[in-house]
Amino acid sequence: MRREVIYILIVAAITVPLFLPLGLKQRITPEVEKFYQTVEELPAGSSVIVSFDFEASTVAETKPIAYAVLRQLFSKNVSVISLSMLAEGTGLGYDFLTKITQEYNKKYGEDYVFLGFRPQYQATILGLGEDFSRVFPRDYLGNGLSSLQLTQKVKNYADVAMIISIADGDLPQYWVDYAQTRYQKKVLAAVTAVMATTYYPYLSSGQFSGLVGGLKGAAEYELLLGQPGLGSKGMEAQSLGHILIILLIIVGNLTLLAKRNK
Amino acid sequence: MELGTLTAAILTLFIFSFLYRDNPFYKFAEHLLVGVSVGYFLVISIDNVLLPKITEPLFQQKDWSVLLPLLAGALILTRLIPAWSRWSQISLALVIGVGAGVAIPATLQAQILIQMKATMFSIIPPEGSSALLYIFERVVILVGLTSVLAYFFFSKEHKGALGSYAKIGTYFLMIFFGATFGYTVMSRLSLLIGRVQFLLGDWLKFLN
Amino acid sequence: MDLLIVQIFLLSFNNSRLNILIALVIAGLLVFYFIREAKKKGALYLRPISGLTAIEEAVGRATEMGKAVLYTTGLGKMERVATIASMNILGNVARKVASYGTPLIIPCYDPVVMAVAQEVVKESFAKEGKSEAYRPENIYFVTQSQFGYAAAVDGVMVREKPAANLFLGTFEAESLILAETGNSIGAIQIAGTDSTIQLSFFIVACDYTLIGEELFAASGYLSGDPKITGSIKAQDWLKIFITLAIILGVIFSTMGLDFWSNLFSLK
Amino acid sequence: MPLRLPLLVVSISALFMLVQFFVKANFLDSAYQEVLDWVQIIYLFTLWVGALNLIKLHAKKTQDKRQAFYSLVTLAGILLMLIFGLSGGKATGSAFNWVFENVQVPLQATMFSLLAFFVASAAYRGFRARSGEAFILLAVASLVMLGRVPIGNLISERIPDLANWILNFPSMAARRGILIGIGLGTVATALRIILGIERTYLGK
Repeated sequence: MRREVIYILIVAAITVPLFLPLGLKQRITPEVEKFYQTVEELPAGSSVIVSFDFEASTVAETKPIAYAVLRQLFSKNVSVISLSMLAEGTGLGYDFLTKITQEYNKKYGEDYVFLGFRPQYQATILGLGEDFSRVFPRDYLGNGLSSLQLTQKVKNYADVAMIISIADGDLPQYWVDYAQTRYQKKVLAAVTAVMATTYYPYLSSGQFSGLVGGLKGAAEYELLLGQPGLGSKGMEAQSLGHILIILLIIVGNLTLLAKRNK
Repeated sequence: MELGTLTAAILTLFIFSFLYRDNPFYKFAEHLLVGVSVGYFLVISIDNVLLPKITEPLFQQKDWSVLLPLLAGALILTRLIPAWSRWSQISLALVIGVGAGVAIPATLQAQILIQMKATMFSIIPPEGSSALLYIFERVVILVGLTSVLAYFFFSKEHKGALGSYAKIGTYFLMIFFGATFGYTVMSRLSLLIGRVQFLLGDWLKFLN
Repeated sequence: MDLLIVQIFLLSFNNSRLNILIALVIAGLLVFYFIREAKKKGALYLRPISGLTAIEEAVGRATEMGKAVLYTTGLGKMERVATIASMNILGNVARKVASYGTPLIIPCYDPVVMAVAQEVVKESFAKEGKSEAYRPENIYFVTQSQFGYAAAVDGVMVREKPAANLFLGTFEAESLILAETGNSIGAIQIAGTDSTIQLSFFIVACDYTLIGEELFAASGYLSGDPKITGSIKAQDWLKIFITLAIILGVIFSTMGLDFWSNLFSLK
Repeated sequence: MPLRLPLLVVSISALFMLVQFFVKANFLDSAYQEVLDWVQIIYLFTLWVGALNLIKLHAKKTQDKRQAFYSLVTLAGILLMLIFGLSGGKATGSAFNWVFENVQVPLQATMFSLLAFFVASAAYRGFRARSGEAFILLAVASLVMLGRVPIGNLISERIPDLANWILNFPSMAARRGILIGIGLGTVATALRIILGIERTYLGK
């Protein structure tokens, strides 16, 4: 089979379901359920850290996850202190936050704050544990932290209920290694599918209080929220794509076998 | 049509042209991406980091304490001049030393001690669970973990009992790599779905 | 005076972190001891790594067929551990290649890596007394674009049809493209990297794969560097301790005693 | 400058961080925060060196007729962002944010979506069950791929359950083994750095 044919097949496999929904049913995995429940149990008025630890390359996966997580947080009247450990995540995180806070009529400075970007993960995570305003004298928009209502009362990890890292790399591990071990904060990880398998030991040991993986995780989350969105829309395309890849592997191996036996 | 969407769509197609082969359109888009990302990083790092952390305390609050780290940082810039570059080693040494110093306890705790503790379970099934399955699962974890450690044991040749046990380790590794393989394929397809949704939905408005 | 410092230290010691201190002391002593041993004795015993035998066979087959060997260290910068490990292995491969007179092609992603690779290969050829056969033009810088690099290496594979492809170092998403083309030209392929994701692809696309620590051990085995061999030895001992501690933990927990597992917890 | 000085700085700073971790004392804590600030600032400069090196490389390439155009594109991209960002701000609606949203993000996202094509092509032409191990890998991969999408559920309810079980038990166990191995490697490297045995980072 020529390469071009394979390329056309893969495009077809993921395009057709976008036009002709198959109406397939979703199932929810315990790790996503646990993530959702942990957030659900937050008392109203508490604060959490949401860290946008991803770059634009994985936005197709991280955007649906970020939307779903932010929607749950804001619908529960939890305040969000947000930042990014990667420069590119800063712009994306700010856009996502702006969009979702508009949906829920949230006020900047009272219900949420966006701190922005800091280089060097370890020093940043450790520094935030002592004092937010020392690491970030000003937020992303240039406001002094002491001039914002939210950061007047939430000053370091002691004042937040949990840390949520939405990531396409190993940052959730840094949050556990540096924020959890020293400050005993709950860490929740929402990651791209590529990263998900590597994090199961952290889930099993309880270092993560929940794990959402990839577009599939986002789709489950949307189902729990009762708000189908980007994740759910992609799931059927994903289904056909997977079937095609499996078929290609089988056919490829069989062809080789047939050639050898000749 | 919105100019932004059109720009994004054209650039998207430029990148896809790589599938035919490496060509000037792809090269243009790729070089543009490198330039724009570096520019973006520089702006964020100046506006969001340099100004509030250094410039402002120094010039507005006359806080001289930031001079020292600024100087240490500036030493790093000597790396741009080969003859002076070794001076950057002093500042680099601080970053590496601090990194090593904080990494040791953090790694020992989060990646070793707690992972060990999580494996020190009782194999007596809790009430209300399926007893056989519970015991089987604990055995799987125990054998999986220790056989993988045996596979990465280099002081003794993999023969006899150690050899067989390490072989079991390879099967566990294959299961893990298989799961990772599946999840990676999943991720890659999601990224393409995202782009197709953009081209057909946001740009051409075929999807509602 | 000293006593006073010790007293202050003891008084202000954070007791909840005692277990970490103990772990640190054990690890520190082992690493220190074995590196010293390795320096004294020259080299410590490490088991032969089967991936290295596979590399040898691949180079041998390329020679038989009169075709080239293609070697790449991937996208890693020189300071990456995987790149350094790859250079140690490259030195060995270059000696084999020099003694057989097989061409060795190394397209590079990073100019610094290229310079080091040239040095390493040149030295190996000299050691084999084949300095005149060394071809620096076969070790060249390609581009710093990830997919551009993959496309260029693909081109080399299709044109030169190497009999063996060695991918040892740091690889990212481009690994797929490299391994697939290598497969289509029927080359023997051996890979080694520390990236979990790329490993999962390499294992099914290559004939042999060095997994994570194996790559580092292989480099220690070949170079005999006391830093590496000593550390590997220390880590081996720690693995034994960890295994024993876990087994004890399971036994005690099953007996309903949790004093042992509590020693390992965060307080 | 003798080599000793950086080695001394490495050891002292690492030991300080260790002592601060194990000892409760206020004066250590304020010095600790100071050090963290320093590290962030120095690290920022290392990132700038990377960016400046890239600018230098492309500036040099503009001399070369064949590559000049592409390098000019890169340099223009940098300049454009700097001008937009530093003059017009980075808020939603600014030129800077426009370029970010309509050039940088789609380009970056599309670049990585190419991988879907490469995976598909490699699935047919590259992934071979040439050994028992490779067969297990591919079998588990297929099962997980089926189990994690709605269609797997349609074929049999057992498939998603099994996929989930694999992730939570055998795969998790192997990953825990790898994690501990990597952890030991990290600790050993850090210890070598502190003891001054490891000097590769200084180019030695």
